Amino acid sequence: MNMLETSKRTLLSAVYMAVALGIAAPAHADPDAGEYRIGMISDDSGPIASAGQSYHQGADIAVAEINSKGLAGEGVTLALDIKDSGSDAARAVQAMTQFGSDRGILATTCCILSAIAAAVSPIAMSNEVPLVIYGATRASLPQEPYVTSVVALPGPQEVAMSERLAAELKPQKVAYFLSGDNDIFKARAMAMKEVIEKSGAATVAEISTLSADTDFTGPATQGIATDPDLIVVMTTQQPTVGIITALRQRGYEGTIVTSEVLSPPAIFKKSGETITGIPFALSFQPGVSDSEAAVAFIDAYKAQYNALPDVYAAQGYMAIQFIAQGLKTLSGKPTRQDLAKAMWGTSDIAVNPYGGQPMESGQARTPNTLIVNWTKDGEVKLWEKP
Amino acid sequence: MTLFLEQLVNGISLGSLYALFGIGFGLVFATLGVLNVAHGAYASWAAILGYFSVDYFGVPFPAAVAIGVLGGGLIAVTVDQIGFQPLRGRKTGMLGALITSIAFLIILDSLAGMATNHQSWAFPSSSFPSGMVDLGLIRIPEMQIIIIVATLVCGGGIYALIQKTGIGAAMRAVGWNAEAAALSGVNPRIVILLTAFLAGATSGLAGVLGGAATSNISYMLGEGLLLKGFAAVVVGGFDDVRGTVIAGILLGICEVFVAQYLSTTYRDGFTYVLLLTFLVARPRGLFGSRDFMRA
Amino acid sequence: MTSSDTPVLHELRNVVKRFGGVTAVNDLSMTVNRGTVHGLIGPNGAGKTTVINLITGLFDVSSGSILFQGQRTDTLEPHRIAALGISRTYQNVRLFSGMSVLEQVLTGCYLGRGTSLFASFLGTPDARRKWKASRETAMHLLERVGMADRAGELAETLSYGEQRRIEIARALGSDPKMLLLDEPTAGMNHAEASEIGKLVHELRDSGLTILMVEHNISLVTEFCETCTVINFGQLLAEGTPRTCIDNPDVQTAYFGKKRDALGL
Amino acid sequence: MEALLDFWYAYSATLAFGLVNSLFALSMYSVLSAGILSFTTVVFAAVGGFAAAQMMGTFGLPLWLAVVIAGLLGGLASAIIAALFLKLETHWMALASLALILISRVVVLNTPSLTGGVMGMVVPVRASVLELAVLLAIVSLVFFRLHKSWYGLAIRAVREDAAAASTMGVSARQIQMIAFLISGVVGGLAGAAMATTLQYISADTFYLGVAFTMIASTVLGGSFFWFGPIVGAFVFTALPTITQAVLPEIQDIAKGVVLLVIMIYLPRGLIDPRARGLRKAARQRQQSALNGSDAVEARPGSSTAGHAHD
Repeated sequence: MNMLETSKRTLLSAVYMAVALGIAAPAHADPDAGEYRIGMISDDSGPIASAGQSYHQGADIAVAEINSKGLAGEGVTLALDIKDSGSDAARAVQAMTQFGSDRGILATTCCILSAIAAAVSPIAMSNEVPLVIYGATRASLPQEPYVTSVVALPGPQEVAMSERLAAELKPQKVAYFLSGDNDIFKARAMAMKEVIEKSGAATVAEISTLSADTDFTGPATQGIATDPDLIVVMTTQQPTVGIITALRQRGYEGTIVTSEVLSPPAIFKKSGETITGIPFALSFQPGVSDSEAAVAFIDAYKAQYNALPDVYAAQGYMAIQFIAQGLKTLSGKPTRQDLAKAMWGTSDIAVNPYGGQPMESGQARTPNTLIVNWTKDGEVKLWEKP
Repeated sequence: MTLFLEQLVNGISLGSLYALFGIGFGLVFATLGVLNVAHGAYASWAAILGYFSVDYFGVPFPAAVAIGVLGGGLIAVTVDQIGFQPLRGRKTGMLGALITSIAFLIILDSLAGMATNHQSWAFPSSSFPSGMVDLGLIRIPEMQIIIIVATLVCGGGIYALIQKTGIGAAMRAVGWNAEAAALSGVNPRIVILLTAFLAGATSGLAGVLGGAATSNISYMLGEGLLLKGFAAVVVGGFDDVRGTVIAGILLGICEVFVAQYLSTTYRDGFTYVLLLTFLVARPRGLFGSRDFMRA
Repeated sequence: MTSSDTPVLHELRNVVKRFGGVTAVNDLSMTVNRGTVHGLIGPNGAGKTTVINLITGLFDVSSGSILFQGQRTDTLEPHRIAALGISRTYQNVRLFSGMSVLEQVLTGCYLGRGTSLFASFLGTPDARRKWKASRETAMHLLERVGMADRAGELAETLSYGEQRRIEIARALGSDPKMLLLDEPTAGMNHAEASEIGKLVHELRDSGLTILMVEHNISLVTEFCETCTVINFGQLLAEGTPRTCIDNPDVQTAYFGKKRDALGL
Repeated sequence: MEALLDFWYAYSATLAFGLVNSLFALSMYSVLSAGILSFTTVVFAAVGGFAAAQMMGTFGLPLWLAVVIAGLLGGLASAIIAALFLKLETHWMALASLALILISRVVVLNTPSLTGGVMGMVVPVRASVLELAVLLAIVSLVFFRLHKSWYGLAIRAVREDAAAASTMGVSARQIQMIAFLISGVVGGLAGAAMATTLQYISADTFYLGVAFTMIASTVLGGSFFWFGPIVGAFVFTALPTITQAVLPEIQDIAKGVVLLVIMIYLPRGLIDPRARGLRKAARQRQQSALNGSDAVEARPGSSTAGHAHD
């Protein structure tokens, strides 16, 4: 159709221009000064809005930093164009189509849910617009060259945490709370189970819950009845908090271990003491992460929102930094195609709060692993064997 | 044995919430002929109002419950008067009221999402009875006892109101035939307002108590209750409060045991298949009256 | 015994209808002869409309049987009974909301459409022809009841008397053998009622059998050749209108309650 | 020209969803116009959607063939469900259809080999706006012809007064069965259209949200003429896009408020053929009053209020 021809023409002219520029100016130059718009499909409302807002705020911090420090080039500024999907796939698809056809949009970023990422990726490909996925953890989402992901695939961190727990706590009887309707969380739990069982611990219970559940008295009773000395809770955020609360309320005093869903400060405000001392693994945490970039990010976030950023904010931040980094390598009038190629070829994200974020074929690799827990005063510290 | 008994209590408590929520849903359907999908939003709002009153004003828990119940009732009355009242006397049937209630579901849920910033909150554990009661063989959370007692009291009270009082007779009459109700001498307007308020208030009570017990105050709280409460009402019989209470509790028990002994994934399926079976094979429910049909 | 051998077109045999604990029709037998106008009369709440509903299959009989042309109809669904050639009007006019006058009567022509629903959907030449023919029939019926000039109007905007006439045209659309009129003159003045009477006689003269429910006995004596009187769902008297009125039971049933209903 | 083209592409997705939602609304309308409130369209759409996804994904069938199969399977599903449901009293049927949606979600989640389970399914083919428009045009043509045919007359009679219609020889059961079959086929098509527009479907794609959207679209547009649901679907699809551009915070609330206002002030929807007749009659009454001739005594709406009771 027409669209295709138009973009072919732009592509050709872009190639000509690049060639021409390449001949005229072999030395690297920044892209033309001016404002470039980034389309962000957010989850500011809907069932996972709490995480969605963190991603959004992290992205806002990145834009401010990039614009003030000129990280995307001299005189180059970015502006976010936000469309809230409410975590509804149809709305996300409409938003992506609008971004794709809006010539003012240079790149896009999206998606906590893998389902939505899968739905918008083909649109990014067919509209030839770079899409940086944050949040969604399903494997093989990136597609050369337009779709990239700044989310490391889950697994290695859980394995690292499980190895340490098995070595230090030497659990004998372990109960697992699994997600019955989230395959990624289920896979993470299975990865942990494999490591823990290898250390000689027996699995005494596997209890399945659903993401929309709210009452966990039954599962908690069932879990405690097997008298475990370690309980693994690997589910989405609301159930995780609910299960831990129910376990503690029913008087379970053994060790519980869970995932980074526990890290947002809002969760501590909600649950307080109930969740103190429970280890979880992640790559970024204010108070623990101390790289220069992390500190700068935390300070800026704190100044802006009067709160500490969580791991989700860090990912939103990184998605934009990744785009800026790609943009910086271009010169002249940047095109979507050149930007996509530059981003696909990136081997690490320079400005990141993790202390290093390797990239490979558009897919982020697992950075460092921090095993942390909440303290009574509402801080997150490195976890120590109690 | 201890596990079995504890799970039984868990089931009864969970089912009580469904029942408490379902009472008002069924009452509105039987009396006013409205299939009100916004009924869940009353529970969400009641829980949110209760939480805010604790979080911002530090009121004690019983006061927070009262605020939630009152809030739920008032919202229900407002919805009824804005949305359902104009439809009465028009030939829109169930469809009109259903659409209006979808509109209110969208509006109230969106507003609740804004009010809570789309996050889930919880009553601080120090602000409500979050301890355990030791009954020797088993230990039960205090909230479960409160929920079960509240359901029995509300169910009994509303049953007595409907069966034993003049206004209750008028409520039943409206369900059967609006003209007959007018003849009974009770102002139908009062019957409507009272029914709406009772429905909102019981939904609100279920919302606040459920929100506290499960540490989950969110704009989506009502949605889960709505589907299960709906099932309880259908299985119990639309025009019978006792049926709703018994069916709700049975559903709760079934859910807990199906999840424990079979699988969580079949738990919801079990409930809904039961629901469909009753709709197709025994539409008047376990205890509904033989001739009851909403015209 | 073939149906055309006997003068009896329609027959109720010991029909009983109970609603819960209430017996609305109790052991009622009644015959309607071919080509006559038969009146079914009785005081308010006597169960007349219930009888009509039983005949047309809207209610199931509790016991007893109903025969049309010698064939049992009490187990048939309403649309099957209609297909046999029984058509009716309603006491409180039941026209279809949202339909024009012509559409109402066309709906009445549904049984005589002469084409399948699918052919009509496809719009085959034959189906188009048949559709046109039905339209002409409907227009003709409207002319007959004097409503042809209102064919395009929304029926529910017309007056009560006009709606009654449309309903009769609609009932005639299926070209029935027997027409049941449920209080066709209710709410009409004498002049309008006479017009209906004239129409009824015209229809009888064209071969139609008519069973007419009436509340007003004076109209029955004017319109009907034979009649059946019921009260509390039970047979009170039958025969010519005159003999019925002279029957002492009928006298009590009427005079005992409501003397002026006789209009005598 | 470029700007125009940009505008087209920016809103082509909205247009596509408008077309898809029109199919959903027409499927709903098909049963609603027979006097049945049933949400089973969602189930038919799930059958059609997953079937189309499997046909194209696993078996590599072309789009149109997959769409046709989806329609047929939707029709098959509707035949089974109609046989079970048609004996129910209307209110109970509405509730039973909601229950069926809840059950089908559980089924979808627990049959990963057919539906991808919790993972959902990626659909390899995208239907263009043109293809969707052609599909809707064909379906619209069917409804146009139905409306003009004996079926159209019969279904209006059944909806307004099934008992009266039956005494005219119209079998309400037969008409409602046909209505269900049409709803099933169109629902299956709608599911396939949704699958090829979203390119990703899961249990949540065919759940209560779409049920509410389609009933709201149908009622908003008007359920008394086939064009109404299409108008309603487009209004309901475009509304959030428009409000998002103006006031993003209130896009959902705006949807609810519009629905509420319509129900209170225009309960028969935007497209209502009866309103024209009523207006005409009102004009005539005015005319005759002016001419001083005998005023027509009208009793609008009262004629159909009766029931099959004595």
